Amino acid sequence: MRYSALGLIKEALTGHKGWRPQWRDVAPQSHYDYVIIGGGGHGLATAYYLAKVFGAARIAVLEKGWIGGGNVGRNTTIIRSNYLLDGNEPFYEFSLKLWENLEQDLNYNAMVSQRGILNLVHTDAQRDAARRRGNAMILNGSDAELLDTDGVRAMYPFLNFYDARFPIKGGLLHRRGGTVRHDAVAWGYARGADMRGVDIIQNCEVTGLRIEGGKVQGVETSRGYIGAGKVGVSVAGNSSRVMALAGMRLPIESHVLQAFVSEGLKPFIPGVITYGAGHFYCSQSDKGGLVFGGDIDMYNSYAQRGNLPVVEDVVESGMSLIPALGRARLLRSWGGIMDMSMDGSPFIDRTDIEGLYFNGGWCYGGFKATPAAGYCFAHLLKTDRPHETATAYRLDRFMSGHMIDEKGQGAQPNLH
Amino acid sequence: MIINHPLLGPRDAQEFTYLGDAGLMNRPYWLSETALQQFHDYLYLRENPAGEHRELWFHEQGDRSWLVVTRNTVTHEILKVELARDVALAQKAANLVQEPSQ
Amino acid sequence: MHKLKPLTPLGSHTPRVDRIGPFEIAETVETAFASVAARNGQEAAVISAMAQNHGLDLPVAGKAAQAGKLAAFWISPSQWMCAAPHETHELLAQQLKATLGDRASVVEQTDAWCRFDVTGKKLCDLFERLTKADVRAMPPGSACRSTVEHLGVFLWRTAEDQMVVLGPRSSAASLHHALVTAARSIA
Amino acid sequence: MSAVSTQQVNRLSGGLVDRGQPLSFRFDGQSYQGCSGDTLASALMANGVRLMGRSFKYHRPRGLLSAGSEEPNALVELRTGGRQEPNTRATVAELYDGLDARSQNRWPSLERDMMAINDRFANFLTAGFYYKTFMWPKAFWEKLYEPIIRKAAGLGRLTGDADPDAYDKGFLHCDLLVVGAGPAGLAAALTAGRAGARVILADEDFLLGGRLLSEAQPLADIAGADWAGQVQAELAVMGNVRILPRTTVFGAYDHGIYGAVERNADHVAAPDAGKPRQTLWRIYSKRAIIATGAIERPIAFENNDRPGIMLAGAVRSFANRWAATPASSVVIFANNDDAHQTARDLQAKGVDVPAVVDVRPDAPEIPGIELLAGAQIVETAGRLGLRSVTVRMANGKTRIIPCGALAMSGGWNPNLGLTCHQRGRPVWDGDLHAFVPGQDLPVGQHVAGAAMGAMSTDAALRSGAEQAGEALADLGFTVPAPELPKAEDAPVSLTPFWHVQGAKRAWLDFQNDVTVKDVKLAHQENFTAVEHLKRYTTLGMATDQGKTSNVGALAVMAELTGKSIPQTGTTIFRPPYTPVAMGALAGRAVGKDFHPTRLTPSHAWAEEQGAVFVEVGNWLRAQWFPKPGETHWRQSVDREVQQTRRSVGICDVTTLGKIDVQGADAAAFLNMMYANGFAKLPVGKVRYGLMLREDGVAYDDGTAARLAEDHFVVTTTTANAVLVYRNMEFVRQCLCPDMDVQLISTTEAWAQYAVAGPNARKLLQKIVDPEFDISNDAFPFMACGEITVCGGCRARLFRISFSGELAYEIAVPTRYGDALMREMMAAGEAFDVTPYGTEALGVMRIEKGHAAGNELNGTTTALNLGLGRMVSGKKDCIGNVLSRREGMNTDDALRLVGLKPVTPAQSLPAGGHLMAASGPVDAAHDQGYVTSAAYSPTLGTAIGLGFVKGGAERLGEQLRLVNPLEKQEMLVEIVSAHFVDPEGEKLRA
Repeated sequence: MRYSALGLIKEALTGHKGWRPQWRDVAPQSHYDYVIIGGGGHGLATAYYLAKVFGAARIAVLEKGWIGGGNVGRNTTIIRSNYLLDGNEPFYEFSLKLWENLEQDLNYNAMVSQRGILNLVHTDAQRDAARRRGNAMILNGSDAELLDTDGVRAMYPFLNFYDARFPIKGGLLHRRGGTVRHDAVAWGYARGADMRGVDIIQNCEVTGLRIEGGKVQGVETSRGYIGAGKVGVSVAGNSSRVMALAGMRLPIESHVLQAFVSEGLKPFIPGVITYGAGHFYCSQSDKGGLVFGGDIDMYNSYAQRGNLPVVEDVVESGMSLIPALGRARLLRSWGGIMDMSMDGSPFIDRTDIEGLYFNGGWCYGGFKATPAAGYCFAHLLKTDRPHETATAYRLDRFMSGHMIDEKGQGAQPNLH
Repeated sequence: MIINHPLLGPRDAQEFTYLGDAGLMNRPYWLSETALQQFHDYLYLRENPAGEHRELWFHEQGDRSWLVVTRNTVTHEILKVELARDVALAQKAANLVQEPSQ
Repeated sequence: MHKLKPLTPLGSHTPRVDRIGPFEIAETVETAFASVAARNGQEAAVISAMAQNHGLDLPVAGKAAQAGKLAAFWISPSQWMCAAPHETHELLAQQLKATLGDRASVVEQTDAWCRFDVTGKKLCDLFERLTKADVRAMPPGSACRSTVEHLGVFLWRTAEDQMVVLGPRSSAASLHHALVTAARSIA
Repeated sequence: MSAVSTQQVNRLSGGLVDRGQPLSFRFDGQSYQGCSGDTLASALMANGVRLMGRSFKYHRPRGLLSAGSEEPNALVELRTGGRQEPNTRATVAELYDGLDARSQNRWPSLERDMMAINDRFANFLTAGFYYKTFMWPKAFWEKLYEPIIRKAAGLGRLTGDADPDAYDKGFLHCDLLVVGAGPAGLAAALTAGRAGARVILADEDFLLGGRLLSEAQPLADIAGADWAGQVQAELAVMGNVRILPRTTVFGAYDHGIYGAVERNADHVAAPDAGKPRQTLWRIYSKRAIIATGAIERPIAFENNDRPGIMLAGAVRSFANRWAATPASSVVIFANNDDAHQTARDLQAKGVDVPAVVDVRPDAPEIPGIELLAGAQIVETAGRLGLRSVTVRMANGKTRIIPCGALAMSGGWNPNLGLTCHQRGRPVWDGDLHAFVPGQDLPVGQHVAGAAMGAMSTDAALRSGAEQAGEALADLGFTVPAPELPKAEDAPVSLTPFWHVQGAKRAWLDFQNDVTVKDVKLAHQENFTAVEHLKRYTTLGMATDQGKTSNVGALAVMAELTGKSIPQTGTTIFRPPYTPVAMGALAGRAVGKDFHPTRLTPSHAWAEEQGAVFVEVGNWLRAQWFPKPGETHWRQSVDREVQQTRRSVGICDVTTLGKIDVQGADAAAFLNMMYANGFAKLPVGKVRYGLMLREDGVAYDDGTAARLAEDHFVVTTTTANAVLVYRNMEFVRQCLCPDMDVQLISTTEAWAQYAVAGPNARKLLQKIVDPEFDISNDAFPFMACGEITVCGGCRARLFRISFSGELAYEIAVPTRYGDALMREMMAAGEAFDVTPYGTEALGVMRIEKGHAAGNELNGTTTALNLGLGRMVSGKKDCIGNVLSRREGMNTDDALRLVGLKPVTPAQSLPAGGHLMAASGPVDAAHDQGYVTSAAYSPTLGTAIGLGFVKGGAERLGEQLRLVNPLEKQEMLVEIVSAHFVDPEGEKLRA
């Protein structure tokens, strides 16, 4: 059912009897043209665009638990297109443009809020790097502004401008960046895909990939065998596990990233702010909680929980940037499993196995990529050609030496 | 987390710097025919199991030992801790037996 | 004697002493340090050489040893930090190298470190606020490397009521600040 | 409004409050009096205050629900100014004299809150309504709807002022951590303490005793509170037991590490000077016992959220411990026997209990109190406070009972928080009708008392002792079981009952306004998974994290899906157990103490010169040295460069990493570390070296000086000192374990200065002791040696140059660094010597075309840097093989070049991009970028370094430097990166 102001009023006056399920619970059919493994943001978006844009039929999304239960349901909700490298920026700009029209497209309010993202700089070298990146953004059709200290103070007067260990020397402002109600993204895509006939199958764990003569035939699942013309894998932190079912090794490590939310507060932080001298970034949700995070826990992990040192590190950084935070309270912390790639950039690529496609390696940047990752993965699944904004995301780039290393950290996943 | 250092006993993991898959100790021979492929696999295609994982930790804020820690990546339980240098010496000895050519 | 006047790690000509409640925190410059690392396969030889020439039994991991003016604590496999009075042993590294020869690599470490001698009855109450190390399980004669407020330090328990803290010399002021602040918060 | 109301109308007799110590406090500007031992909640209750807050969404009037840290309703702003803390639960705020609290999330006042209009539109504001609306027209979401929603949302306020208080951190180690000092926790601590184990006993309350403080029934012949006092006294004198009251253990982390916050000074107006407000303890435990008790659950029925409607156990706590009652007449509504005790205790305290409404037809009689068995409460009245309840009797008739408060109980849930923090899943106990800890507890963790389902005081005592015994037996202690008093041991008698059927709103989550209807809607829209339910309705997302609401909502969802509660889902909790002040998590590492500060040996001297300092990593370095009359930094920097190039300058370069490398295989080892070769470097010589990562990308450069056949001193960049050392240890221990190499850092051991300029040698000849010949022949370019200076001070001399001038680096033991600087400045007066800072250093290295951090940015190869030749093909080294990958060796690869503006006056922006002189300006036509730029006083023009595609072959070509970020565009010419002395004659002079 389509949502409209009128419909809402009608339901309000008639006890909300008319609302339909936002997506159906269906049993798997025996065969689909496209099977998407992973009912997260990327998987659901892929199914949505496959059905809507590329006119594909008979699509199933298989989710081992409940949809949106992975990183789309446990991230810090930031969207942005402020990347440096040509392999990345056009893709993220494409994604941001899709975000900008997402709600009308989905007829679902995901609360896309372009509140602006400010990356602070604290040294001359950081300013030079910010200038290079800001220019790259503009040259790729995105937006950027370089602020000096006063420009930052005007936006965030409560930052530490008086006894900071690393003084704020300015910042790179990306006004079109912002936040989105993360869960709503999964539900909106699920609803949109469901309306277009996609089968969303929860509690259906993939236990094997049936491959014959170098071609994928279908998937073994906890709910039986499901035949498939093409299989797209979009399982983030579980990428290595699932692709191992096809005998593949990936240039990916799984790491835990923690995120945090404070108790609800009256409006305090207008946009998204990232600290340049410590591991801290923060925004405030519409409900009033400060949503913040920092660095990953640094060791390989499949446990969706982190440890105390990182909590302390993040809050130390937060306090050193925003001294008023001391009186606010940390309400909740959680962890997500990041598919950290060897150069910090993702993969949207075919595999050596015919009919098997892979989307992953998003590190902690997967959420903002959701619309474009879904779109580009759908494009690849349907046409067997990479989308023009995702040509660099190849699995063989380390063999050929075409790394996409935004941070310049090399083959050290926990530093990306 | 707490790593039970073979020489120093239990130490907070925060004193350590993490590198990753202990396979990084098995550096290929630089002149082999397939050196490029071997180094690619060595550096980029690391073990990433959901379960037992042999990994390298450096006791940066301690005795500067590199350790090989066998840890379960799902439960974080640590099953074994060895001095990396001992492991490396043992491997060298073993390799010499296998492929005297190198 | 040369004409270069030394400066203490805290940047003065006289070492600083703070007395805070039951604690005394004393900057100490009167120690020369040198690291001794056994060459491959020479650990036993180094240990016996140190015993013969200096009467010092190099300690095992986590421990320190003292023989007359010379002390040592374990810092790494086959590596120790030796300490002696600066006035008599400013050239400690050379003196040790002379007796150890090719059996060991010896490196002057005197000014790599700032040294604070922290004395007081409630020593452990103080240090449990500063370091992860289980100081209550560190009897006199123990030594370990750990952290204090983001600084890598050596903790050397020289007596029931005394802990010697060695920190990076360039960070002496930060380390001193950490020690003094923690002392004030419980004094 | 501020006349002191002294009569505590709802204060009862007895209790654990000290009437001899009256405390005055303010709430919403009104002055009141309470007693020592009160919480803000009990004091307000004693003063007859029921309305304490407003709910999150509908802004419904709210009063206390509970007596503890699970409180969802009574949230206040405490203190003022920088100390103002939002969302403090009145139930855990210890009363102190002068306490000032204000209600929140209301305007203009708590009684008259305009936002309560939301309640009128409740039909529209159902669960998830916002996902379906606010989309038309498109622009209105951000411009109109969202700002309004944000303004209405949120609870308390942050002032934005810096928190003036200090916070400590510490680390505790123990054999056994006992969390919770109720009967189970006390018994456990007593058992372990007597066995001689290192014990830590922590409780969030300021009194030990837990539930014992709230119950009237004695233990054998002694009051529960008194027994707790006795145990505390015994534990307090044990050297091996540490008691931490006011300490919340908020998180269970890997390997027995627990996070705890001790509130040192929240029970006073402000901490004493120098003393912390709170202390974060990281507790390392070999074993832990979770004895956190149980939390009572409400019953959902229509308008069950009015001020005065509370949990029965909480009412009992207020009556027995705090001698306060929410009203003079209290009705009970329950599905279990335990709530009957509340009725008995209230009656004993002289509070009128008109009726006990029990849903169970077979509920036991209570002497002297009317029991309405098989009855339910179907409606309540009273806008700002309960006036009456409407009961549907067993016979279907309804009856209205006037009362000022209602004590409800739907049973008790074991308080499982810490057992779930490592993803442990609770299991359903069919007898208790509640979740209890599962088998997958964190390693080393035990659970005792009500937290594991031992609900009676007697069972709690014994399970505490038992669990302590088991835990310590694992650790090899012999543990005699202590004699424990016999206590109340009533079995749990309860008939599951979750909500009264009805058409209106019945609250499950009081703070977030989630009602039974919302759960029904979630089910209708297929948000049936428990996580979907939470996220769609916001159930359990409030500051109490669903402690009182999760199970009830699950039960409702179970009814709707026709599944059992455990089939429907379970309740998992994540850290922290209760909200933790950020200040405590940050500890001392705030402001200037965020990171340690590293000072160079010449720092004191530089300060005397009025140097301007800059942060370089943790180092503070002199950036430039202003002279009188110099008003702009450029004047100082230009002068420093010119003086150095004309005569001589001195720069403190101590920050460069120094690593001592010794051993028979030292040279072979460096061959492995560096791209270029070191095996043949003669003793007494220095060589520049480039280090690659294994992926073939350059990451650090520096020098290695060979002091002896088996002894090198390696220098690294300031930024990479730690990384290079780590990598060296990796190669030494993990890759080349049979090499004879020993390493140690000497970065801090030596004060090192660069002395550069035509007169550098002349200056040093006045410093270096005469027996050392440093003439060009005896000590040529790239020579090094151990010397003495100033009459015998041992030193090291390296003839290396970063500036391109005749230059040396001289090092002495750090303690002499200050004196050496002063000596050199004095000796240099004759030559008009200048100190120079990092800016001049940067200018000169750009003039010389030396790559630095901006060029070694982690993505550039030796080839990019124009150092391709350095990667030796004759030997293995880290990065050698992968540096030959095709993609890193294309003809149009970026090459380091020099750049000059065609119009000399123009300054070059580092970070600008390079485009062809004409043609489109976009990413597709990007030719490269500027890495470093400066004004060169030597050449009298701006210069820059940058990477340009195929740069080396494009000398003389003109490009457009574009900087759209700052609306700049200019023509530049590609030139050699070696702007000065390309032949290197100066440094060999």
